[in-house]
Amino acid sequence: MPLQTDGIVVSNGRIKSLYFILGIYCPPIANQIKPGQFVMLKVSDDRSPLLRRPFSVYKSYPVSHPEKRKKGYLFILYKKVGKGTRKMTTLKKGQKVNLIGPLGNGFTLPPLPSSDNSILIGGGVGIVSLCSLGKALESRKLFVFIGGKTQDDILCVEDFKKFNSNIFIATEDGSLGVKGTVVNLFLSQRKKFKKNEKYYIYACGPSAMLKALAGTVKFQNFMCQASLETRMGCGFGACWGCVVKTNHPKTPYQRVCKDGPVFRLEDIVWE
Amino acid sequence: MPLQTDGIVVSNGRIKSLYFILGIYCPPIANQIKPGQFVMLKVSDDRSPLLRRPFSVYKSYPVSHPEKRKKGYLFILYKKVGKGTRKMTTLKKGQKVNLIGPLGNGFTLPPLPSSDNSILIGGGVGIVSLCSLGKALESRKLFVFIGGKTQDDILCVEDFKKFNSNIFIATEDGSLGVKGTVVNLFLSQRKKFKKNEKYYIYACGPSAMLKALAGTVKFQNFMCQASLETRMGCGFGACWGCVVKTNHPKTPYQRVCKDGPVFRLEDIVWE
Amino acid sequence: MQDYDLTVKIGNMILKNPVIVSSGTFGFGEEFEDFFNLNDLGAIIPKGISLRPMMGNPPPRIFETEGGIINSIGLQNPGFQEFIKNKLPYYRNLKTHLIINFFGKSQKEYIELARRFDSVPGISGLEINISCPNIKRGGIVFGTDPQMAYRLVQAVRKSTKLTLIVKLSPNVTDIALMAKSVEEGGADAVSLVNTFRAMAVNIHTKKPELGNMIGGLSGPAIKPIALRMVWEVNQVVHIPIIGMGGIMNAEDAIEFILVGASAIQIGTANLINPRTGIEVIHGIKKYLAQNKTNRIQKLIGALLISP
Amino acid sequence: MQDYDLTVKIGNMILKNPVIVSSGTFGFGEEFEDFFNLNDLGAIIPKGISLRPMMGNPPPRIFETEGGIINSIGLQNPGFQEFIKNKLPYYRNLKTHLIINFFGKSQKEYIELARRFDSVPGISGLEINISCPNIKRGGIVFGTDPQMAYRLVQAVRKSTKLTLIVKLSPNVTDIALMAKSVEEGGADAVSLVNTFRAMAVNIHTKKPELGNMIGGLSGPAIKPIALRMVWEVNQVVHIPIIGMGGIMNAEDAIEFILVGASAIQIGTANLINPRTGIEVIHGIKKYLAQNKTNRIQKLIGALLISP
Ligand SMILES: Cc1cc2nc3c(=O)[nH]c(=O)nc-3n(C[C@H](O)[C@H](O)[C@H](O)COP(=O)(O)OP(=O)(O)OC[C@H]3O[C@@H](n4cnc5c(N)ncnc54)[C@H](O)[C@@H]3O)c2cc1C
Ligand SMILES: Cc1cc2nc3c(=O)[nH]c(=O)nc-3n(C[C@H](O)[C@H](O)[C@H](O)COP(=O)(O)OP(=O)(O)OC[C@H]3O[C@@H](n4cnc5c(N)ncnc54)[C@H](O)[C@@H]3O)c2cc1C
Ligand SMILES: Cc1cc2nc3c(=O)[nH]c(=O)nc-3n(C[C@H](O)[C@H](O)[C@H](O)COP(=O)(O)O)c2cc1C
Ligand SMILES: Cc1cc2nc3c(=O)[nH]c(=O)nc-3n(C[C@H](O)[C@H](O)[C@H](O)COP(=O)(O)O)c2cc1C
Ligand code: FES
Ligand code: FES
Repeated sequence: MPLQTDGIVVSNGRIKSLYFILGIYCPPIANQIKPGQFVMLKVSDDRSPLLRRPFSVYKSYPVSHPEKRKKGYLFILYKKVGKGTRKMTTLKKGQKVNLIGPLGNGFTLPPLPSSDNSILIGGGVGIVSLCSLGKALESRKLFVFIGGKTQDDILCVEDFKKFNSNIFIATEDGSLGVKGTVVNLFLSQRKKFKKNEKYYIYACGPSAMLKALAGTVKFQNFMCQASLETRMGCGFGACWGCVVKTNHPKTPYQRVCKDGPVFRLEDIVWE
Repeated sequence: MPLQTDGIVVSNGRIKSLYFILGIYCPPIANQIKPGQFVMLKVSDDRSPLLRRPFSVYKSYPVSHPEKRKKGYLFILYKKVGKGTRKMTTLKKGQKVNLIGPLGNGFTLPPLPSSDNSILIGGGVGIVSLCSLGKALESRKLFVFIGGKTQDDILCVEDFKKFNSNIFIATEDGSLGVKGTVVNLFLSQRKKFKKNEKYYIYACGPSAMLKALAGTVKFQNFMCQASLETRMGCGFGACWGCVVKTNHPKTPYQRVCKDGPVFRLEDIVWE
Repeated sequence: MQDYDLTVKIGNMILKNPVIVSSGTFGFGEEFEDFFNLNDLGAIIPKGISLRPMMGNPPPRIFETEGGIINSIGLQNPGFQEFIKNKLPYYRNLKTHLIINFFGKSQKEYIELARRFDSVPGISGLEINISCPNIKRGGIVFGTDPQMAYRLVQAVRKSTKLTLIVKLSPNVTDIALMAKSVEEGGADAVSLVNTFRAMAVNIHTKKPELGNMIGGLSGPAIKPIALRMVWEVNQVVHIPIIGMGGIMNAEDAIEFILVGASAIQIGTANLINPRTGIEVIHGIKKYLAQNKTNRIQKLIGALLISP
Repeated sequence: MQDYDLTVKIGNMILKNPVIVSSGTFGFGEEFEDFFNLNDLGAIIPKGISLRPMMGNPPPRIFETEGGIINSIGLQNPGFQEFIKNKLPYYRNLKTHLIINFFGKSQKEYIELARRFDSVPGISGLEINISCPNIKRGGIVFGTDPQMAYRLVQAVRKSTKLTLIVKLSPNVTDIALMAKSVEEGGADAVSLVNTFRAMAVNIHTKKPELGNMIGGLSGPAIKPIALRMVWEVNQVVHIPIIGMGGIMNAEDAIEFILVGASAIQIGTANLINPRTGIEVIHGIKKYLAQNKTNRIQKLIGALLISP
């Protein structure tokens, strides 16, 4: 159940190049939020920018969490790309920020007994929403493909190392890992995956990446959930501003914020 | 000659209730500015608020000033009244701010040999622009009338004490000094001023105060210069947004920013 | 707290307060139930409905500008039947007025829809959108031609006994003339403004920022123009005016009321702060207290015009 | 730095670059000489001039809104004679184009002024303001009626050989029609937009924030509407378009150029950052470099419209 609530900034700082982590004390949302869900953050008290901005939660700790200094905290890993994220970088410890969340449907975890068959594919800041998923799948063996333009855009590697993961990295300029796109890297490793087993792919990244992925994973044994990003008006289903075209028979334009952000990749119609 | 330049915030803090002092390191303006002139400050990098805001300079120190820690500094004493001044309170040491100044005509000092015959009348934050004038008249004996709604609105008393001044205070609620308006207080002291001598009145405050003053100082021996405040578009004479009605034969609406802000009180037409 | 009389009358509807949430910015209502008690609102206007389902415009559909947003949703909606079947039941349990916003592609469709809604229980009023800038044929012409608007409203008027509100487009030379025309056509009230036709360009891709190229501008950026329009309309019509355009808080709402709006609508603000409606209601009460009156009626059109 | 060809042609004028400073926001030019070298501008348009001096509207004359300002200066100006005597000499030494913005209270006055300016040396072009929202009679009607505008322009055209630009009001239903009409009337170019009629209310005093009650909205708030209008006009006219409305920086200017403006005007931004004009010129050069072209001409109307 989404709610609108204030949180308190507990930390905010650059991790590298254009990437920052914002920590917010916000128990009501930290208690509830699930992998793939997101929050709408009002990055500034004034009207510039006017709209809230959507962010996945990088890490969150319910109040039941044993570590006292984490209880009720949530963390956003964000990239400074425009007006709103620029203002975000100026948020200071102790400041109040208003949040709406948790929003969206989140990822569907693989059916229980299965293991060793989750594949996470993240491009750029898209890897963030897979990070909390990684944690939820902690006990299983994960294949994690991380891509970005340059080594500066490769995020969360340390996090995935803590899980039981097989990590593959691709950069477009070859500055880290294999040179090329993360989708090509995934394809090149396809022989690792057995034809007679079901694999659950979780993907998040720019449309170009998801579109390329959609073109390649048309195999019976891959079930792909993709988390999409579109510009949002409200984030909670009221404005129909965030739609993506799907193969839905009656309502092709589905809301990313409410009907998503996670869709079956095969349901998306790429134009 | 006005110029547009960046300054560096050196201090910013509350002095009491709604009043703050902002210190800016800005040698080009600090070197030039004269009593009664003002600056147009861009209080925020973004577009909220859109326009600059006009402020008198409370104190300024040219680079020739002997004290090293004051060289090139200027100080603004401001009252938090709306959007722009609210944002001003969040300016932090080290931040860059953009200024245009010095602007406007400033006060005309009394002819040289005269002494003991300057009267300063300030209402609310209006006293600020008289403070730098007070300093310019330092050697002479000053009569200073300071008014405000409550004791919290009585400013700069300590500053005038340092000069050779006779200070009179009025508050509308009687919480400090005489109860009533500063204009009434001035009137009540009129017998102090000799009929056969010329007095130079310098007044700055809300229109209501100046209007009341205009109604009372129609005497040959009082020459009154009043510094006006109106909403400004540009501050440097380009938009005709800041006008006040005067008895000018051809152009009754004169620009407060360029033709003023200091006018002969008798030239103002009150409506 | 003191008792305030915030009731206003729009046609046959007595609203408990003048705060209405506007079509297209409040979903079907249910999206907001987690944020506050919808019963506290003066009225709810769900997303605009057409005779047949509409799939809407291609994305991107929304773009933020200085103090505003441009949207080109394109009136996506499930159509009359689906609405009645799947959405209407939700309102049964609500204790506030339901006003239906709808539009047609032709005069015939408008009449048909008015007739159909007229026979549906649970609906208090109709708001006809003659002004949506996002559909390429139909709609828009009614909203900019006083003659056509007059005839359209006259025809719709005959098809329904429900309170009939006509929502005006601001994309006209003379909004007062438009308002006058629909008043003569038989409207019980006018609401204004809808969005301003607008666009934005991405200079890096050299493409429009919206899939539909042109969309409608809303939000605080347009408030000064909307306010002027409400004031102008108030000079010529005798029916109530529902004012909107950039209302973000109670102060904004009161501005609209002072220039002549009997009620106001909250649009874009719902997207940013879903509790805006409720906060505006509280703010109006506070203002009444400060003004030592307890009746909102006293404020309607109470602008003091300097001599 | 590389050599860029920023020249654009408006009527008979070759501007060294497409950046013009707009009437009413640049004083008489001299107010800006301390801030940058005025010769760098494509052209300067001083405050609008009328036949006789005008004292303007009562204060307050300016009010800030979200992303914009409303002004009701009321076209205060010293009148033709004073202007020629006291202001014009200043421009003699400038090496940029001087375009005179003027307006009349009747068609006769417009013709009279055009005739008079025509014989004054040092003037490159005329911009007729048929659209100022701040004067209560005259002016405004020309700006909203295509027929009247056509006739007015036709008459003025006959009275001057100078480049004739017609400045359009955005307060109309169909700006493309207005543009078409003045093109047919003989305008060499159109400039748009002037300000949007707007108002604001002080809820504490219950009075309008402007002495004149209604003023004109300008600034970034209006940019999306202005941009749409320039685009619409570009679909129908063959004469150059000078675009404006909320341009604050080079990016904004380029948006206008991409939708079809051959030149642009900086208005409100001059008040906030007097160096905006110069910064826009630099920014355009940078953009040309990024786009691997050195001619501004290639960008005019270069918007890519998705299939
Ligand atoms: C469900 C969801 C989860 C997200 N999670 C994260 C996250 O964890 N970390 C993170 O850094 N970013 C995330 N994003 C993207 C983030 O919302 C945008 O980067 C942010 O809104 C940009 O705001 P801005 O004002 O800085 O940029 P703007 O000035 O608004 O735009 C700058 C650029 O970013 C693009 N952009 C704007 N909004 C979006 C958007 N919603 N999605 C994609 N591109 C956009 C614009 O088209 C433009 O190119 C997420 C987006 C969605 C929809
Ligand atoms: C030449 C000059 C010198 C000034 N010097 C000082 C000074 O030294 N210290 C100081 O605190 N203030 C000074 N002011 C007033 C100051 O400019 C305003 O208080 C400020 O602009 C308000 O900005 P805001 O955004 O906070 O308020 P807004 O939100 O813009 O307005 C809040 C209230 O302040 C009023 N206001 C806004 N602008 C002005 C203005 N220019 N003059 C008077 N009232 C205004 C509004 O009408 C409104 O009632 C001076 C003004 C002028 C013209
Ligand atoms: C996303 C969005 C969708 C809208 N959809 C509709 C609609 O379906 N029907 C309608 O009459 N108005 C629609 N509008 C217009 C609003 O109801 C309102 O008239 C307008 O936004 C101005 O008010 P505001 O500035 O408070 O948003 C829509 C506005 C927005 C922002
Ligand atoms: C203070 C002010 C005064 C103006 N005076 C005039 C004028 O005299 N003549 C005119 O044609 N336009 C006048 N305008 C309109 C501007 O030239 C310009 O068309 C408008 O402000 C839109 O551009 P902007 O958003 O960049 O300001 C004035 C605008 C402002 C803000
Ligand atoms: S962002 Fe408003 S419906 Fe999705
Ligand atoms: S503020 Fe622009 S002329 Fe005075």
